[in-house]
Amino acid sequence: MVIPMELLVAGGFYTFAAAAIAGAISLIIARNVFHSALFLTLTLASAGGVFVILGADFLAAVQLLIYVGAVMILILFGLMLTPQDVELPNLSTPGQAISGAIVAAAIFVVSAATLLSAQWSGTAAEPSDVATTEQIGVSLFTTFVLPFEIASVLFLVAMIGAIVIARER
Amino acid sequence: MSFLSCPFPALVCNPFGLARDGIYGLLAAIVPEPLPTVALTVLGIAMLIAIIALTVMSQVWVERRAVAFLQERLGPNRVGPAGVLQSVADVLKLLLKEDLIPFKADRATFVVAPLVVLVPSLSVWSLIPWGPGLAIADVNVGILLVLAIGSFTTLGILAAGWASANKYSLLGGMRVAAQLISYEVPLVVSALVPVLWAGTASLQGIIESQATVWNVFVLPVGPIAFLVFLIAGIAEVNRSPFDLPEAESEIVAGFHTEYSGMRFALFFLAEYSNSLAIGALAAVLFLGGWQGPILPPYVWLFFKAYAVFLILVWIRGTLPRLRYDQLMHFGWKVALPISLVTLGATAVLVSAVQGTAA
Amino acid sequence: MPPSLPPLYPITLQHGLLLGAALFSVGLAGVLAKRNAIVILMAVEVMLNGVNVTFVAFAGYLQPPVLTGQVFAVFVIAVAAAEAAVGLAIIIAIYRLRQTVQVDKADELRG
Amino acid sequence: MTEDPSAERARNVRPIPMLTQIGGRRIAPEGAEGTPEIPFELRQNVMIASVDRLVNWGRKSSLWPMAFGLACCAIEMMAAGAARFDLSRFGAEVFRPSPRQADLMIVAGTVTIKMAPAVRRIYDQMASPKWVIAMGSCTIAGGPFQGSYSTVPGIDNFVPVDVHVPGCPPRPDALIWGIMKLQEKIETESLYRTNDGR
Repeated sequence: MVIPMELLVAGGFYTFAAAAIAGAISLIIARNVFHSALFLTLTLASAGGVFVILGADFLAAVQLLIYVGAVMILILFGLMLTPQDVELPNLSTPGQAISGAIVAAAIFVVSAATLLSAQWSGTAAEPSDVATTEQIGVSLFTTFVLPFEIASVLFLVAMIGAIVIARER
Repeated sequence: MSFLSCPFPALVCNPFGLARDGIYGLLAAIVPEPLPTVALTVLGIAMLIAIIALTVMSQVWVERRAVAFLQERLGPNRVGPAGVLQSVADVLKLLLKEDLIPFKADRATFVVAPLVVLVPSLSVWSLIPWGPGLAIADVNVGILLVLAIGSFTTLGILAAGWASANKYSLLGGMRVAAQLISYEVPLVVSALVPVLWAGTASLQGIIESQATVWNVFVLPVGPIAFLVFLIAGIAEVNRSPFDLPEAESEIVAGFHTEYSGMRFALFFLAEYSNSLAIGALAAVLFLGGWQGPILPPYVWLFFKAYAVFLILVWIRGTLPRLRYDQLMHFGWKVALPISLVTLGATAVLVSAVQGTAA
Repeated sequence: MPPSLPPLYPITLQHGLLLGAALFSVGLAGVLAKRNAIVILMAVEVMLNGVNVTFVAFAGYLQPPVLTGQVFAVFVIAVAAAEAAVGLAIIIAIYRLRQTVQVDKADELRG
Repeated sequence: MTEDPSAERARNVRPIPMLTQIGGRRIAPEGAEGTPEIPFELRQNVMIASVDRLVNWGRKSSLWPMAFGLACCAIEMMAAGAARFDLSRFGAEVFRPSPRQADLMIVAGTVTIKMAPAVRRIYDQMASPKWVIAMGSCTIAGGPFQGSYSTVPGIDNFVPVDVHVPGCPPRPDALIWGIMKLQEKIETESLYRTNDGR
């Protein structure tokens, strides 16, 4: 008997997917904001694992480097600069929370139904296994050079804006 | 698997090769295909962790003796010949020390935080190649992944500082966050210089591109990038003179103020493992990795990593701790511009070289 | 006709898309249900990640392979980082002004 | 048969009464009062003896002190750590700033009544096993300030002291002597019975 490689890949996918969704749900349920942030890290790191399985290794590294290394630290920093009221309920009013959950569930059902019933043509049976770093680099500087520049300008604007807004007067 | 620059029989270059093949043959006879590979990988990881733990114990002793030497002292010399068993005694003591969890602490986070620090610092080692084909995982985005995994450490330290419910711990955690955000950028940018030079982000590829000349000797960018990488690396692993997160003269023991016994030892282990990992990374990126004459490759990489670690110890024994604003100033206004200029210059050089070659 | 669920393995395009949709919906629920601005920011990050998973799934399964999806995911990550920086700056400014990060307390512009 | 020198030490350990009842309920059989007599030969032969020896070796070789200097004795304590006397030979140069990670509290200097609660608190914050060295006459008995309105007449009024190091201030070699005495004391401890009754 030979265990096919796809089964291992599938096991990895389900593990990471379950971790990502569990992290996201715990993020919402957690009473403590710091715990929410830690659960968000779990979600982001698991999404990185999913990226690897879907054949995007460069993107997985970027995901970990930027999200965990920068965005999460930034969020935790903001968390510590704004002392939280532990007493106050973190959730909105029950009505708003329930209606929010219903809306989200509805959107999930509709999109799931759509994407399951759609006939996807021209798709492969398994994710492509090519080295992506070089191709992404080349396409960033040829096909997508304009979006790339716009993103750079956006970064600059965001950086200056953040400094201006958060500066103590 | 090619053994390009190894002048020895394959057994010497890859001492685990024979054992690996034997175990693989044994397992393959019993269980179906992917399982032997998985089992071997797990075995390799376990061996690596054991080696790293032993190395860390040697590092602690070497550091204490070296700092003593720098300060004209003797250093630990009572347990075992020249005190080599000192770390064994330390570990034994820390293992049996009471494990305190403060009453107000956030229990779950407090318990998990040291593991969040330790696990990435050990996982980094699975990506570092010890010789041609001698790495647990050789991925083509190696350098990015190493740095990405390394940044998890910050998160664990921040969580530890927050979970301790102690003002000093929190301050230490905040300092770690600010410091690592500042020094992560120069670290990554200066690590990209060898990537540009080699034309690949795979650690094996970077090492193989240094077959004729080490990156640190590639004038004029090599030495500068190496220096920036080393400084940012010291800041990244929170060692003196950048050990502000645990500055005892200001904030008691920083993020690990409330940690005792084995949990504290885990932080300790992670810090030393990270120091050696920075050494290994510097060796891979700038010092030719496992390449070197006569000796087998893994010995060369170990020597180089340990040499960089000794430089770290030397710096620790020489320089006083920086002030916080000096640290920030240096990170953003000195290290970052220098590394960016170096990267730009490298890009120009690489395209000029490629232009003349074409 | 009810949609048929894909078999458990091998992993196909639908699995990735389902995961993306699930992450997006959970993030949306968080945005709608929470009142702490920082948690809302985190939930937005989860939504963006769901979108990223979708992009990457499309890029991975497209035949012949085209990496446009991954490039877009890179842009999404970049924009998410910028958004987090600006968002946190705004939250900190609000906190300085009103000593709270609950979004329903910052409702001065409401008529 | 020649007497093992550690036998004398082992006999001199203060016996700890055996725990015979919890909350009024007897848990030990009738007649089992006090420390059970363990013959010396047996102590050497049962396994716990070698485990004890290993553990005690680890503990005595790695005594990390609290950085806790109160007055002039602290200067001598610093000298003990510095180049000439070099405490690090005993593995004891790792002065920990946090009590959680320290094994040994060297109370160096005059303890005032105002400081006493802090000393006790630091001691309580340390993780077991922990030891205390009272360094200098002030710490031992009040020294030249004995009987004054502000000085504690000896810290063994509120923390259990393991070794007293007399002197005003004691020289660094005296402190090192105290640490070696403490190491001897640690050697007599056991996992099921420590000297401070825990």
